[in-house]
Amino acid sequence: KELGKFLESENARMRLQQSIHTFTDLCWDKCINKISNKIDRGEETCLTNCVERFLDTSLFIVKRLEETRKKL
Amino acid sequence: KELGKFLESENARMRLQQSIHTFTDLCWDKCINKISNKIDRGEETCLTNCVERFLDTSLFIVKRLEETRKKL
Amino acid sequence: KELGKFLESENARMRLQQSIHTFTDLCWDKCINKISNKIDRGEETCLTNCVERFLDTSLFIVKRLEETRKKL
Amino acid sequence: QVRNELALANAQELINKINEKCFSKCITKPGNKLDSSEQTCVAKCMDRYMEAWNIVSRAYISRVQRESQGESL
Amino acid sequence: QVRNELALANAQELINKINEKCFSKCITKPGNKLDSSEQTCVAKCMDRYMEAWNIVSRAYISRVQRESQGESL
Amino acid sequence: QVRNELALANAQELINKINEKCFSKCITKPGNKLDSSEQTCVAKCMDRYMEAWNIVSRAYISRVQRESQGESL
Repeated sequence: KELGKFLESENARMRLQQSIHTFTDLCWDKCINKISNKIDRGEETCLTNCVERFLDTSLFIVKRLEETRKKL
Repeated sequence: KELGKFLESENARMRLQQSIHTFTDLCWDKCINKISNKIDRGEETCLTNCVERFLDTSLFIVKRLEETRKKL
Repeated sequence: KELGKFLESENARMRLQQSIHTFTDLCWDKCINKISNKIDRGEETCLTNCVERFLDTSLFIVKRLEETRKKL
Repeated sequence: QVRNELALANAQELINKINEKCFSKCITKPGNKLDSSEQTCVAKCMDRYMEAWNIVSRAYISRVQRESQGESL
Repeated sequence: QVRNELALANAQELINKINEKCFSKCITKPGNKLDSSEQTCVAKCMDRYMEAWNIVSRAYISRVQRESQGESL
Repeated sequence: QVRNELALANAQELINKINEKCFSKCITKPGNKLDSSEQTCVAKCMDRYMEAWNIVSRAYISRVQRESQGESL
């Protein structure tokens, strides 16, 4: 039982890390054009907003799908 | 045995659905440029032809590979 | 034991083939622009260099990561 | 139960694809919030993607049926 | 048998890649049928992809061999 | 041991992504060797990618925490 709990939390950790890889890949392409000596303020804001807006889009889609299903 | 048959048909159904996701992804990029209020006739024809031509290409490649192998 | 060895070598063979597919995909996009009647000298050199430089990049990254870790 | 899991996986995959395609089409410069024009765009894009998914399904299933009839002739 | 399955998986993956790359290069505007100029393009593209696959294989295997000799020196 | 394998898989995935992104950004025309300007570019690109990875991690984890607090209110 303890082992099951441990494995489950490791599983959650793995999914979290996989999401971070996916978002970094996506937001890197959207926000980073030129490789400079440091990520500047504009790029940093873009990266943070990119993650937030992607998750907003995700929630928006799921919510809208559920509303459509209720209307049926 | 009944279970085996059931699982096999579910497996086929899953592969079918996976193909539909793959084709929608591919043909969306090829046929849909602007998001409008409805998919128009031109876009619909493009989507249908895209699926058909992709499968034609697939068959063409396999057939040609087999002919090459026979010549060896 | 013999089976274990056999399966392991098959596994290595599979990873090798998978890498070849990945590199062909990547280097095709980088080196082949127009479909002509044969791959010309320039394209062939580009493909070979593409594989070599990709592996160099890989080694460079791993080496640099290790150096960074030692400094910590 | 297997069928339910399958339907769920299918819906999940559809949501993921819509998310990916519509985020890339509608949110070109991610700002402080999902503004109303972006929301309208995502809503329309989502409807179009599901329409496209239906058209593709019909085309593919009808092709599979034609091919399997051809085989049995 | 394991080896046969491996060869099959390898051939399948090659066919998938050719399909993807050559469809995108040769069928820019999908029409009512795969016309003869598209077929010619797919045939050439397919030969070129397999040539490229051979060049990449040689380059990669020769590198792996050089690296493993370097290690044993 | 499970945790070690997880950390290893995570590092491996990060290396793969850096390799893919920085090769495509820095080696536009692959030559006879990885020249010094390409090496400098890869080194900078690698540092930027890890910075971006950290920023994305912070943003995502803080969002997950905000959402789960919202749920428990």
